[in-house]
Amino acid sequence: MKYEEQPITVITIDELLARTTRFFQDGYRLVQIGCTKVDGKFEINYSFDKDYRFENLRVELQEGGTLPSISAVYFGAFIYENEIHDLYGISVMGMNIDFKGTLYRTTVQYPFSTDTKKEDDSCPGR
Amino acid sequence: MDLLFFLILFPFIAAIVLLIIKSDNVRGAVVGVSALLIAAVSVWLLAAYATSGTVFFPVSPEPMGEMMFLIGMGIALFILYMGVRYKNYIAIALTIIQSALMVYFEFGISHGVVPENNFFVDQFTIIMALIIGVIGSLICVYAVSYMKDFHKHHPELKDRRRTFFFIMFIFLTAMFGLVFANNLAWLFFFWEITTLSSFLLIGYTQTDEAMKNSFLALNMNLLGGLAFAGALIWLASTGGGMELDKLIATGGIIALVPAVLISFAGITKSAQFPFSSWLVGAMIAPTPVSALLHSSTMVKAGVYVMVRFAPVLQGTTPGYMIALVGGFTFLLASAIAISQSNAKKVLAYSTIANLGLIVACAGIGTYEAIWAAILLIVFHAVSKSLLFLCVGTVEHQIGSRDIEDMNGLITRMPKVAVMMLIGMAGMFLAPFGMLISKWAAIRAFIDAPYGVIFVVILAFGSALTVFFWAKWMGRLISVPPPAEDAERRVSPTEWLVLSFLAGLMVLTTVLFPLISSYLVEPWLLTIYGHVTLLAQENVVIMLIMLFLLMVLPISMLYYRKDHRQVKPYMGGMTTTSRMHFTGSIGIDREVTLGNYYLESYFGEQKMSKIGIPLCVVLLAIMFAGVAVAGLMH
Amino acid sequence: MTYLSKSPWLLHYNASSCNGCDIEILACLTPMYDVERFGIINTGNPKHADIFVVTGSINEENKDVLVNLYEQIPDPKVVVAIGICAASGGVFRECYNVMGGIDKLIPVDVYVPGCAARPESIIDGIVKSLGILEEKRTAMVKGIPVKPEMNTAVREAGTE
Amino acid sequence: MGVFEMVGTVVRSVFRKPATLMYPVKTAKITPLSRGHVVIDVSRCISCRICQKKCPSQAIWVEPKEKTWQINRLRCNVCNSCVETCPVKCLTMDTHYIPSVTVRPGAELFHITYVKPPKPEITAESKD
Amino acid sequence: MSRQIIIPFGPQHPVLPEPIHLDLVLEDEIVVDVIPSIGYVHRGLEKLVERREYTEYVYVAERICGICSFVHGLAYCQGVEGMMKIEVPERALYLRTIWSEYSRLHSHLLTLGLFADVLGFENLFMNAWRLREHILDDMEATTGGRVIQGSCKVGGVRRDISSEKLDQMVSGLNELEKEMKELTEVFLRDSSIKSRLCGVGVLPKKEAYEYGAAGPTLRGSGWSIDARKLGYAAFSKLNFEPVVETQGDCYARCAVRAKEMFVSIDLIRQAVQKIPDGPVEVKVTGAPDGEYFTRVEQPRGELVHYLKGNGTKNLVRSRVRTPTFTNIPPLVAMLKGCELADVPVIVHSIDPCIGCAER
Amino acid sequence: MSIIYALLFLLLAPVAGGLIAGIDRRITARMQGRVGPPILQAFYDLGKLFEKEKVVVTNSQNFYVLCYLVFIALSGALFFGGGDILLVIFAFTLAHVFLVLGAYASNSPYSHVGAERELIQLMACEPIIILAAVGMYMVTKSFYVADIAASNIPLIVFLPGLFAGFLYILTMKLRKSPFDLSTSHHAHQELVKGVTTEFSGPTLGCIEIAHWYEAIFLLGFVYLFFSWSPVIAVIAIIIIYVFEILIDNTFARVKWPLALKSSWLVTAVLGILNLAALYIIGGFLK
Repeated sequence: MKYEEQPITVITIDELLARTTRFFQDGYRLVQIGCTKVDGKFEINYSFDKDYRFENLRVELQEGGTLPSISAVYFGAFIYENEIHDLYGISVMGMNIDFKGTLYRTTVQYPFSTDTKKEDDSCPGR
Repeated sequence: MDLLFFLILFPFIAAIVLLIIKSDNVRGAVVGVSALLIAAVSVWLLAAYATSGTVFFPVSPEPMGEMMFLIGMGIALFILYMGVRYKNYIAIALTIIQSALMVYFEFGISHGVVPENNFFVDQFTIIMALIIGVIGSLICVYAVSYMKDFHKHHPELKDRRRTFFFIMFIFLTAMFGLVFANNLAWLFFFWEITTLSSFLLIGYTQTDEAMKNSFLALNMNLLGGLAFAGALIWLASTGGGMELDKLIATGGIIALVPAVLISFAGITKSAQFPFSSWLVGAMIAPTPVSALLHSSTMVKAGVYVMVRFAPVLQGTTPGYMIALVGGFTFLLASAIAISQSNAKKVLAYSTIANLGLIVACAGIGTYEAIWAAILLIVFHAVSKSLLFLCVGTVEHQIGSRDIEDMNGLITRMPKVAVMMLIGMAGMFLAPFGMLISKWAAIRAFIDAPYGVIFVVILAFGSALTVFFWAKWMGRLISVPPPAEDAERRVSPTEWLVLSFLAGLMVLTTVLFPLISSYLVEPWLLTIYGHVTLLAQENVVIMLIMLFLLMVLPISMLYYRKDHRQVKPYMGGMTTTSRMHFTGSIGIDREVTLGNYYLESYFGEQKMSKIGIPLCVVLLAIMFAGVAVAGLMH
Repeated sequence: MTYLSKSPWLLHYNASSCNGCDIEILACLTPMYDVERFGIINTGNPKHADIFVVTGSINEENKDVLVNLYEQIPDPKVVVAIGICAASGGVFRECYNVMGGIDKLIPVDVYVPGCAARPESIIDGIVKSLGILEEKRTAMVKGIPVKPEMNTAVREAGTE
Repeated sequence: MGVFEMVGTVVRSVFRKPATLMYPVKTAKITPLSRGHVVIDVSRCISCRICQKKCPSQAIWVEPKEKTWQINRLRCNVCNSCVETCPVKCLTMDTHYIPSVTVRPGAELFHITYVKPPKPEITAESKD
Repeated sequence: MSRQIIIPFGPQHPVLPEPIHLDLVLEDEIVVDVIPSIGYVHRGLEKLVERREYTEYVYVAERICGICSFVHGLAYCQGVEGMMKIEVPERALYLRTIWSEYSRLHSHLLTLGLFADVLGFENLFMNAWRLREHILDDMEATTGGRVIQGSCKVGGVRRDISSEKLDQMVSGLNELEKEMKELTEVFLRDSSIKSRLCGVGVLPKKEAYEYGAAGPTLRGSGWSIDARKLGYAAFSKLNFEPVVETQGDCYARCAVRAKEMFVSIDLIRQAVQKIPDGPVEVKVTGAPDGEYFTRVEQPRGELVHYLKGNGTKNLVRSRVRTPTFTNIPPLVAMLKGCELADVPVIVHSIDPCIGCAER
Repeated sequence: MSIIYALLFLLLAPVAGGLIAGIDRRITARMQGRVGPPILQAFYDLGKLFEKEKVVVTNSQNFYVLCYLVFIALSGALFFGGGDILLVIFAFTLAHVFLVLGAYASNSPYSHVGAERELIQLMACEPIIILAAVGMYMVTKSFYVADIAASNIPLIVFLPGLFAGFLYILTMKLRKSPFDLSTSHHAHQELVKGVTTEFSGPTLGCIEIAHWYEAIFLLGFVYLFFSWSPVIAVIAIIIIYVFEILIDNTFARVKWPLALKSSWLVTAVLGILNLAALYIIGGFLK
């Protein structure tokens, strides 16, 4: 079985809107937006697809930074951006539908931005 | 005789007195005493003439006739003045034509006819007099405190209460005159006074919209008046005579032409399609005016004359056309009522609908149909006045006449709400009056030729009726979060009137077999010569139902104890006691429950688009039919 | 023996289950398992329910819902926790948004283990709960409060 | 026409035997591979704790010193992981599911009877 | 007060087997405003990847959702394999294909059944679920679990299926196909169902794309996009065409699912025919490093698992983007202006799997 | 005599209604390939409901349900007592209005929408019931059920259109798919339980009994069409009920606009045609 090519282009935040708009105009659909916290900074991946060709943009964001929303380009992006906000605490500017942090109401706020280990109670008796 | 004169003249005198009085308290007292006297005399009239059949009162036409003509011309001048002042040229044109006709009538042809029996009393008159005397004067009493509040709520409006009460009582005078008159020319005189009074009352606030609507009412009624005048001229020129009873007894084409013309006037007055818009527009007036126009006066004048002419119309093409106008108005107005959320508009359309049913009965004209028609007039008057006055009271307390705002009135204003519920039940539920009348109408229609069409119309129409009343009832009784008790501020006079009307509502239902057998049936017997009686067992069953309805609320006492109270099901969302919950995006939402209005199906515009052309065509056929018959004659 | 055990009506709530147990509960209603044989109906309305069937564990968002539904069920009522998530949080015990089994909030009468619980197992569990329902009815008639207090604060659940 | 499309199936169902398995009357259908519950052969367990480590839901607790093997049935997600990773194959997956309980039972405790140096003898007390 | 009715729809609602909440604002039963709210099933299991070894996390991945359980396991395993560039044995790939198509059959029957239930067609629901039980029987016989199969592992599959059993499965499916034909006929031709589905919840082609729809929702709007065409597992060696409908309404989405079931049966037949002999797993050693996006076609649409490792036994990040999640924006668009009775129909027409979506 | 019939109705209708409900559920189950509940299940359910705790949202809601039950029973008793059929229909409508009011009273969104839909259904059903009564009158010349039942004219021959129309709304009145809009026997509806959402325990039991009364009343109405031959009538009722169950099992629930429009269309077309035909025949006979 051969594995798919998955090019990832690292871009700056300023480029983001222009690049996504170009993808949109080229007929790419938004596959997903995902965030990963690596070494104190956030990596945000934007995946696009056209005719099974997979393209990724990656933006790196320092803690406390804000992210521009691409929901004006891709309407459906708001759901990912809200999720990123709720899980990582990244503020996303200009979402078309802003859940204001209520997409996931979690016990721990912004669980993915911190280490949320529960106290270990692995004793099976309980 | 004295009673008649008292009833016609006393309100007039009271009106003059009220025009002079400035003090609120004195005015209240005068209205109260006059109302009591009028009501008492109406009842006395019942006692005096209930069993004596038709009694005629010959009055010399000489001074009266001239006086009426002069007043009539005065009215015409006044309307002309108003027309010029408000630049309403249709009104001017109609008035000029009508005055010309009346001048021609008075000086050209009326000399040949000298009616003797200018006034009369029969059972139908008594019924009408009771409605006017009791319900009309109750509305006047109610108006005293209502108008006080009204001006408190609307400080921007000029306080013209003196004029207001003056016209209200003039209205009563006109109505009494109208139902007692046997001379059609006299009847027409009173008819024109009601037109003018309603014009003035609708325009009471003198706002632009009020003036617009009042002119609409005026113009439509003047159009009807034109037809009425035409009828008078026809009668004078063909020698049909001016006396109502003789005319009806004569029948034939001589009577049919005026019958149709006067029915046309009746159709305008009782706001049938295509003339329904004036009554809806009249809702701009203070609520007692609406109540008066809808329940006991104005519109009832229209159906009154039609019922009078029903025997003439029976079985004729124009008669069927009139019946169809009534039938379709019933159907379409009921449908429109579904799409309205303004309580007064719902009541207005319901009035139009019920009048349509009465008109349909009158157009069919069989004795069963007339039996139904008279019962409809009675029950409608009682329920509608109650409902209007309740809405008026509610409006002043909660500051809105929108049905949606009456949500949970049962907790906020329990007594008024219960009265409203009684009023509404009276409009559409067994065993109350309106339903009995509808039941009678169904039976009347089946046996009438081509009556099947009307049965179908009635079947659909009453289904529509159930919908809009029941959903309104639902709004009243749904128990919302606790709110302040808004009932304390209701004035005692309003209480008195409302309770009295609610009692009357139940009483008429209980007494309906008596009304039927002592008033309606004898009257029908004199007109038609035969009558069938209402089956006794059905009366018993209806009384059982009424009894159950009165007894069952006792069970509420049982349900108050040992029942755990929980919140309504909200799909698992936790809600506060005031029915708020935190919805999506953290928005605090309040559960609001609106009714359905099915506007895309039963919207005002949509239905009017069907109703107006349809009824215009029907009326055209009616005129064509009568014209053909007239020419052949 | 009263009619209660002949006509138990269910209310099913998916707390934060993965659907595994949910679809097995639904499967119980379908021809192969057909629990209507025992008069069981899935009402979906707490006001009509006798047995509260819960799958999945509680989390921040659904904890109020669970209590709300429980309170709306008229007595006598029993709670059946289906699957290990409802019992203990299961494989998701350590997730940041999982607070554990539903017995931390409402009293549970029957635990049905399994991941996902098999339809047969669910039927057994519900049949078992009928006995408890009867007991509660008897107690209710006698006026003995058998209802354990609900914990709105998370309590130590089921220590040995 | 599109109306009464279902009638064939419906009428056939009426005259056919119901598809119902009649569960409590008849026994549950179970396949040889069905995952019911984990069974330990206490005589072969070497207390290596691999099963405990590999258990995704921490249902298993092994105390090598006290020679106990505990499993919380209300935590076990019957994934077969312990069975597959057990180096001595002392764990097996029984096809029968655990019956429901009315009180939270806590962990089920097994005393490991495996003795290290000599060849493991089969003891009578194998299961709880 | 207005004429509006505000209804809290869910989280507990009999037509929603899973908790979501919709604030419905109605006027005469017409939905004038709708905002969904999720989070009732959010467990936060992506975070568990930091605490479970990568070989063990597959058990968690399978429990992301009890309906698409197998596919989640598959996607996760494929992700790790992609990161570590593992060559999975051919037979394992075919078995994965067979199971994932079985999953699709079971899921589509389930969802069509629930769809019928939402439409108030109880009999159809019962019949759909009756047929589904046969699929589950085969699933249990081959994997040991009815809904949570647990047969995928990093480097292959846990269990082999004997060739007799495979033949038996195919002949069973052939039997079932007839009944399924009858069932889908009802869905596609019954006028009362059509009156509820045709023209309801229309998602135009362009919007489907822009709003990020996936799976049958996307294909129902005329896009021929099917992640199986990427050729993962053994799909590259099998012939099939994605089912596409163009109307974009609930009927189209329902039709896509109904027709896809037969494609799945055909795929299983092909796979059973072509399946080679050989081992079903390879030994996996070492720890994953790097990152990988797996895209597989779940019954509900394209599923993306993003995995990132750092050379230890624990992955750094597992990000699951499920088709239901990406179908929520189109759902919001579709719900505007529909009737109350259409709400559950439209919600079901995207075949929501909230368990997946919220993880 | 009529009083005896009325009393018999009051006593036996719940028994018969419950049995029919039980058999109905059994047949439905078989149609779905299941075994189904015991025949007496409906009674077990009822017994259970009366064993439950009394829970209300507002105290007044139970009052409306009581009225509903009383007036349904009354209209049925009037019917079986041979009373005036129009009066029976009005009492029947009154009863339903009470049910609707009960649903409104609780101020809960689901029962509110249920109430609105119930009203729409009431609006959809009302015309054909009245027209059917009128048709019966036109043939038998009496509004009394006793007379209609005693007449030996095969009404069905004269009133096929009205009968078909009545069958159409019978589905609505029996709350069967495709017209189980306001409250459904089956759980999974967008309105949860519609009008009955907020009723529980004994109150729900009352509604259940009222439903049984209603079912028997409606079947009695069907009987009138065949009343010239009781044997045929009973067979017809059985066939019609099974047919209703079949319809229940072979249709998806429609939406209210379609329910309203279609039932009015059926009423208007079939009802008017039938009545017109009767009218013409009547003209000939005269």
